[in-house]
Amino acid sequence: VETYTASVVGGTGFTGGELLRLLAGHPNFEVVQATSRSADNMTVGRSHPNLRDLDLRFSDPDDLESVDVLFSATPHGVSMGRVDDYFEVADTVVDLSADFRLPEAAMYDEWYDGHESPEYLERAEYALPELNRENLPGADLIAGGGCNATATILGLKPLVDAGVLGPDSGEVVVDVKVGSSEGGAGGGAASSHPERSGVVRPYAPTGHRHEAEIEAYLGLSVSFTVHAVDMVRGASATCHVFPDEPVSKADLWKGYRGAYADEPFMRVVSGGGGVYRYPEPKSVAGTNHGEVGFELDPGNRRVVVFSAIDNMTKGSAGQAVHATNVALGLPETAGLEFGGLHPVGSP
Amino acid sequence: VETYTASVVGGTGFTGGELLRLLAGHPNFEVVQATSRSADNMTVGRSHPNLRDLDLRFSDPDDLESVDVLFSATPHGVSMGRVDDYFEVADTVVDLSADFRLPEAAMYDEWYDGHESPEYLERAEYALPELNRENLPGADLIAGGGCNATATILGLKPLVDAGVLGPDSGEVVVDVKVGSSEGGAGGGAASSHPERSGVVRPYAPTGHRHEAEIEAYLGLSVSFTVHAVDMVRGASATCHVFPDEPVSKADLWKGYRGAYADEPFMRVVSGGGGVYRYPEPKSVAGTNHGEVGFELDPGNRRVVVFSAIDNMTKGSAGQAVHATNVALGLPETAGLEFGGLHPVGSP
Amino acid sequence: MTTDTDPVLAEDPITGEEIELPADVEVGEIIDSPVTGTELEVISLDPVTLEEAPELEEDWGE
Repeated sequence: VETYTASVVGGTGFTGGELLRLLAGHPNFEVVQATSRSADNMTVGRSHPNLRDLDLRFSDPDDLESVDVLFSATPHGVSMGRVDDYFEVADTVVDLSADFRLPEAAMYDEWYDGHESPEYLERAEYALPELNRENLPGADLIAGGGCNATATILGLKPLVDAGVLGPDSGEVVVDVKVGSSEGGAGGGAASSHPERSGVVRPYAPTGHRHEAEIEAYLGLSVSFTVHAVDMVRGASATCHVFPDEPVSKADLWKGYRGAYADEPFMRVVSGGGGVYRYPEPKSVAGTNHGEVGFELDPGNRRVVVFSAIDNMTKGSAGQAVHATNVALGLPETAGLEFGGLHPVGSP
Repeated sequence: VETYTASVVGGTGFTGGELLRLLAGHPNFEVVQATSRSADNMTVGRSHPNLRDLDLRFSDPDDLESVDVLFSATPHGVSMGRVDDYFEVADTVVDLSADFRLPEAAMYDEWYDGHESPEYLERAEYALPELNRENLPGADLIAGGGCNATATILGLKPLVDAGVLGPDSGEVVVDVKVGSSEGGAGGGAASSHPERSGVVRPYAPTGHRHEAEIEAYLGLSVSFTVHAVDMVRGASATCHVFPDEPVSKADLWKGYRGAYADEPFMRVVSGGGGVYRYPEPKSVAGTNHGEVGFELDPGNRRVVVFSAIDNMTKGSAGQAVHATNVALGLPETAGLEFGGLHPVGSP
Repeated sequence: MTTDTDPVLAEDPITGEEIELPADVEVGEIIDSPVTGTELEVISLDPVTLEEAPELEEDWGE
């Protein structure tokens, strides 16, 4: 069995913890280092109770050990400053922040605070395999997609591929609902439990960063709004689109099944029976699955597309491991087979 | 002090319970009857723990007592068949179902299962005072607005009044998030706690009934989608609109403050500081308040409007009592002064 | 005759309306507008001029 050594930089955050969970359970990986400034020398299990069996203590991010693959789960702006150090110790670098996610430096000037090492942008490959699989084999710098953009791209890609939507389509409205893990583990009054339970809180009334990412990879200009709702994990994107030509349910099924029938992690869920008739974060919580579905609204010449993922897995750590499996030529679903729980509480 | 006698038909449901709560606490009302087939002769407090102090037992809906005002909190299709009986015992009838909500019988053929007493539609007045105040004094048949339509109308009315939106505007997308009380107290697997906690579940992917009501009262054709989220009470409507002419923040503030500065129950909440920067069901839970706010998205020529209400109060029982206060010439806020709680759990 | 505890008048930069501010307001102070709730920064005194405070940088996470 081929095994690779891996390290996780930024191991105490939610995303870092998920990477450690997936990699520790992955047949082809051995986790040799997890770094943290705040919890240096503490056990990983102290931060992540589901990892108490992992015999590993956090170490200082300034003494990086050499590994085959380094995963960086740090906030925006960190890995763009450390990427040279990363490549000194690792053959492959997988970054889960936005630092290498957008293709051009100019976009970082507009939507972030510029870029410290723009020369790496050309070399970076966008992680989402459902969109970029052919460019991943052998890639040595992989950039994880943003979770909101991931949910939206997975929902709308089949319509773009089928020519139903294009750059000059009418309005594309994307209304996203996300859990509290998306705000990261950051503190602050707004994310305290008393203030956060039972919210439907506009979190990003207009979402330029997500729009820039979606436009870069789908060629669609979208109008984006994000709300925080009462979940910890999960992202649900509802896309309201108005195709120029009328489209039928048969076209939609053909487009979505055509796009995803062979994708190991994608499910088309649309108007079937039972309780879970459309895509829902509960159905995919903890898994690397994505659920997409649609409803036709002829009266308004509208198609409503639903797309649900777990922002911690399909939206970040799972997508990073999936892309790394493809980059290293490993089985795509290796380490990513968990199918979720039912019944399950708030994800 | 002028007092009126009141009865509530359908007293065991959530809406019936809220009506009993508001009327029992109202200085100008005395609740003399609450009917229920299923809980006949049981105390009201058995169904509604917050009403254990109310010395009243449910009685049979076929022995209606004569009262000044009869409130009907029955499912759709009941009061249209009983309205003659109601008027035999009451001077004013306030119906909280959809039975007298739409202005024309043809709309009931299209969106419901026809209408048993269409002759009453002309006489019925739409309850929402912020929209229909001048027609309420002396009205003797009042029809409560639907909660999703109420949230949407309150959010968009200022833009229609200011001429920013009109019948031939571009797409108007309304993406609503609601709590579980909206589905009423009905059972079924889908509304069991294990299946309902932590949902972001498309509940009405396309919402024709709501669209018909909004079109009838705002003259706007909208594209509607409703999701159930993890709340019990609360409705939050996010409206994505694309005005033909550019609009400024000053125009928006002028329009919204102009529409609502003198409205006792409306608050304009838009981009201020603190945790609750935009309208939110938590901020209005249990109150008859409505919060509206907006954000300008020039890049997409879009205005995003947020509107949050409590579907149990502003969206039904509170709106009914508010309209009745206006109809009887009582102080508008009588019995509706509760200002909500903070901190508060999931509404 | 204004005393130093009388509220100060200034123009709300968003709606142009005249708003009352606490008398002891200082340059650089952030206050929320009584009209819009928006956070405003005191740019100068005499006359008191206000500007929209820099947009709260949302923690976008992901």
